[in-house]
Amino acid sequence: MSWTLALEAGLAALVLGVAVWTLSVRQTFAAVVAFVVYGLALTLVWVRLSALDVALTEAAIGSGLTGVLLLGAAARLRATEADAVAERPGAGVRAAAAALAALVALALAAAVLYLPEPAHTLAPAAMAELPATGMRNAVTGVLMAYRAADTLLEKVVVLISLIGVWSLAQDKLWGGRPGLLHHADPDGALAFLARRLPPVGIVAGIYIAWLGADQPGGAFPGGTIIAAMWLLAMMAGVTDAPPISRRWLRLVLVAGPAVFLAVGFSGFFTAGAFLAYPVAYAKALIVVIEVGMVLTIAATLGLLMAGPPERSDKP
Amino acid sequence: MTGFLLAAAGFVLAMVALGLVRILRGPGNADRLMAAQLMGTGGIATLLLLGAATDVPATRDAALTLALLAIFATVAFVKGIPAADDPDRTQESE
Amino acid sequence: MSTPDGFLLVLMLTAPVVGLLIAFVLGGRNAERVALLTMPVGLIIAVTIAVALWRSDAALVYVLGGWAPPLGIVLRADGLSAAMLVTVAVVICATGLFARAEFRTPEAVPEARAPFSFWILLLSVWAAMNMVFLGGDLFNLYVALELLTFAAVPLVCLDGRAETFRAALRYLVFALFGSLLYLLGVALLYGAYGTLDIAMLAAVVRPEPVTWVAGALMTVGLLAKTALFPLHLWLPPAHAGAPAPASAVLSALVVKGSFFILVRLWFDVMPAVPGEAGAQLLGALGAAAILVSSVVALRQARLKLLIAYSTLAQIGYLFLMFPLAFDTGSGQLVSGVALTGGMLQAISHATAKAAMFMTAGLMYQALGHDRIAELGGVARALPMTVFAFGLAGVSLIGLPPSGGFLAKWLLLTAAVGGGQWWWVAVILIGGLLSAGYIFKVLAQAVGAPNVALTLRAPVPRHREAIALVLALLSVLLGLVALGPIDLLQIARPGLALVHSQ
Amino acid sequence: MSLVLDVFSIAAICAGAFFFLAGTAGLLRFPDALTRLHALTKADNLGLGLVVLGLLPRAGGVLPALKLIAIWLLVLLASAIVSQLIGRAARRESRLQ
Amino acid sequence: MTSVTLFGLLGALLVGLGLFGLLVHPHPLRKILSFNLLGGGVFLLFGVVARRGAGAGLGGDPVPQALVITGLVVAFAATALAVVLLLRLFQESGSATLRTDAPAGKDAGGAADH
Repeated sequence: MSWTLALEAGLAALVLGVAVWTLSVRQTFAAVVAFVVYGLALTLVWVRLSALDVALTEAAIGSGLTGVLLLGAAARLRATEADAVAERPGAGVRAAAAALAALVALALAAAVLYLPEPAHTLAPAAMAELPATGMRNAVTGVLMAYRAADTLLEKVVVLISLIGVWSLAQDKLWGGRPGLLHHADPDGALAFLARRLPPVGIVAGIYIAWLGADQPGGAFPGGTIIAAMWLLAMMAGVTDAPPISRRWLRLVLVAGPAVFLAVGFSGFFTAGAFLAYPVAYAKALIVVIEVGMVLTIAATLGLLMAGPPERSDKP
Repeated sequence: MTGFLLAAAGFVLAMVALGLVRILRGPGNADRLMAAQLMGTGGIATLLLLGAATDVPATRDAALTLALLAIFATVAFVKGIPAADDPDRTQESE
Repeated sequence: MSTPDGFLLVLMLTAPVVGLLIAFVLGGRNAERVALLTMPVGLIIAVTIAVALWRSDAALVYVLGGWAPPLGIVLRADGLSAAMLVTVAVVICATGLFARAEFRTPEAVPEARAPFSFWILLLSVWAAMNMVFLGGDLFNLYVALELLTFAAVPLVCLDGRAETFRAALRYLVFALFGSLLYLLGVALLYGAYGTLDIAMLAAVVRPEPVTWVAGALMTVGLLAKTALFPLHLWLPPAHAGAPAPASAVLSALVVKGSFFILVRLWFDVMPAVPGEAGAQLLGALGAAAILVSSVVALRQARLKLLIAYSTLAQIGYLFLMFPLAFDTGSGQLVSGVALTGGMLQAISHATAKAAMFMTAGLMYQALGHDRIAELGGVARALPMTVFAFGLAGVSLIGLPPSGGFLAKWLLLTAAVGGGQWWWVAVILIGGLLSAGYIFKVLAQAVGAPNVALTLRAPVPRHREAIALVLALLSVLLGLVALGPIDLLQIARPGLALVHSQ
Repeated sequence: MSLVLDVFSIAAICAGAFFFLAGTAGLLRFPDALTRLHALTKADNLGLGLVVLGLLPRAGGVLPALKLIAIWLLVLLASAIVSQLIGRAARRESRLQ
Repeated sequence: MTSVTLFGLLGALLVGLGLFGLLVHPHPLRKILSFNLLGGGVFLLFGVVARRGAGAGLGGDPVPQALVITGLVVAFAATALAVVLLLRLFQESGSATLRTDAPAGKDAGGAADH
């Protein structure tokens, strides 16, 4: 057994252990902490699978933001845990569920083992067409050119989920500021961090987004890092979430899909198809879209974390 | 050298994974969080070692991302503890 | 590769998206205005697509960005897509007009929560449905499904009561479970065949273990989203708890989204994979849904819950087409009479059920409750509403000349033709049961009131008229047998195969 | 020259790995939250610091090396803040019990 | 055994575990956690498929990798929506149960009246 395989086996065991832990531990908070570790370990797995773009996104979204979201929820729902224990299904149901889950896992394992050899791949095709996109990172090429429609639609999906979150607010608080009001000791450690870290983080986020054209990176992880910095400043009370009725905020939130659509429509005239780029300007156009996307992703994810309006805008 | 770097990555990973027993044992949530924190730092070290061993520079960016977000779980946790006297408290909604 | 009219598909897809982005930025009363402006535009595009398809007698195709599959994504419209596009556009427009009274921004405020959310979510449901009908790529359809879910779930709890939050959360859990199973199948299919394009997959897919696993996972996931028995428990509280215009959209349209993808999967991607056993199993679940849900509907005391259970039963009919479309000779599902009947059932149910939820909303508004036992006298107070309810019921029961009649007639024809007598019994008993629950409501409504009936709020004529128009459409849909019904079979595969035998 | 650098790398990384071992041992064996916190910061500051130090010669340029140092500084900052926040939270938790 | 097989089996196991959690945990937050666990397994299978397709100078097929990135963002949006829905349910009813026969909570008066 080679060193790498030993390392990977250990990694797989870690992921599996943490997953079992997340499921079996009684306390929800402990389960969420285990889940954060699950995300961290998966980031390592993605590196081992040579999927660096995914590793970056997993690090930012999978373990980072999702973990924070669930930790906050676990803290607010602590009182409901005891009731849930009483609702635990009986042994029969559990056994049936276990049998079903085992069956699915077995079927999947068999399917994975019998995938055809040699594997089908679009890697050569993706590389062959890449020069026409002006990109050197094939994953960005897929996201921004070959499957641009998915990415565009996914921007709309995230925006709609934010509108869905807002729509859960109480009527009287509509138009107000999202989330709870955070106080922080202005001289405390948290406020110190919230003033020092975001400038660094925002630069790092822009850097990672910029890298995306040529190397692993891109708008998703970059925008997520910026969202996290914004969230940190909000949680430390250094800055407050803007009221959701602000026009500028709404404009930032649609910037990504709107620019994407506009460039897509311009493709009708400049390149003969919706979402097509003229080869000479492909890189410039994709960068323009990505700038809009980074802004929108940062704002949308930050506000998704902040939640529905919970405070009236009126003093 | 590659073998050494991989072994070091494996060792660090094994160490921090062992530390995870704290999530199981607790007793306090603060202890659980410390284990996650250690895992974060260990994960960064593992990433850097792996990146150097396999000569994939982009792993450093993944490590950078983890380093930037390392603090968040703790902040969320601190914000979730009910305590009126805490200067970093969160006010309930109106 | 793109056909000359293919750009219409792009317009169809982007019209509601552009509308919702503008509505979101402008906000307030403008959200409603933008939504209402978008609707006729979308309806015109949908009709244009249907006409273009009719004229060319071949699928409309658009290659997005000029990147051909397997690397890129195509939009493709065949007869099924065009018919569904028009149906959805009609129901969305009617719902939009109907909802104006309920989701008007109050004078006192620049913007209010429920109206703002409703108009934008309505446009998103529309955008997602259009993507579902036009998408030619399995992962693209996944994103569309998620958009549909995220738009539909908040519609359930727009009025912000605890039970509706609970119903919405249950719905979301089921829907997310369903999407992940679907996504799992997508991963396996890509691993096995190296493409996600529906047409390319259809050419290479083989009945082998990987495909069976993928197909089974995707099917179960889509069934959970379509609320087919026994994965249906989330639907009644969600559909009955939503505000009437939202219920109309949820019951008439949203469940058809995942159903449509299932049809694509079984008929277009892997017609030879499920085999007779798979098709019979799906049909059996449909039959169980018809019988069980109709009986439960009969026992409901509240009108909106009764209508929601009726949706479950009517969904059951959609699944009868799978065994009936199975051709034992070639061992695969073929696009014939049964498929036409099933899709017609989806279309006539969409219009009838939207009308029915609208009438229920009007009765609720007038009476302040929807207890069936206390509906006495409502037919005298709201004759047009009760008439619309009755007409919609005619289509659900399947009385001639309604669309429901034609749909069930086609299914019966296929059953008799294929010698599958047992489905005939199911269809007939289901019709009797639905007649039972419709007449239960009508009998109360036309009967004398137990207590003097006082109307809490006046019901505007035009709202009653919208429900009536939709119900009439559903009844008159039977007349498509005179010709337009052939639209459904344009650009469908497999016909040549049947004729050549 | 490269041999010297390799030896330096190996020595630094081994030392770093040792501090991770120490951090874990402390986290598992120390009796209460605050002393465990102390062990944790050792791994954070010294463990990662030494690993980064060992990797510096292999970074392949000034900019990548600076990035490595930036990562370490970020973890250092986070670790300082985290230990203060967790310390206070642990005190508060024990008071709540 | 290669790393692709190893991680492929891991993905299958994670799916099974997530499915089990989704089915048996009564608390909605635990269901949301299980959903994310299950999602991790599904994405891992995509990653394995991608890794098998390494070629043309790439460590993996970029198409499934891009699909995972899209999927991760969508899964996060789903989690955020579910969490907020759950918190609002708790706020309005004082409980987090999904049982249909649950007590109606604060607004019992107008319960199921719509």
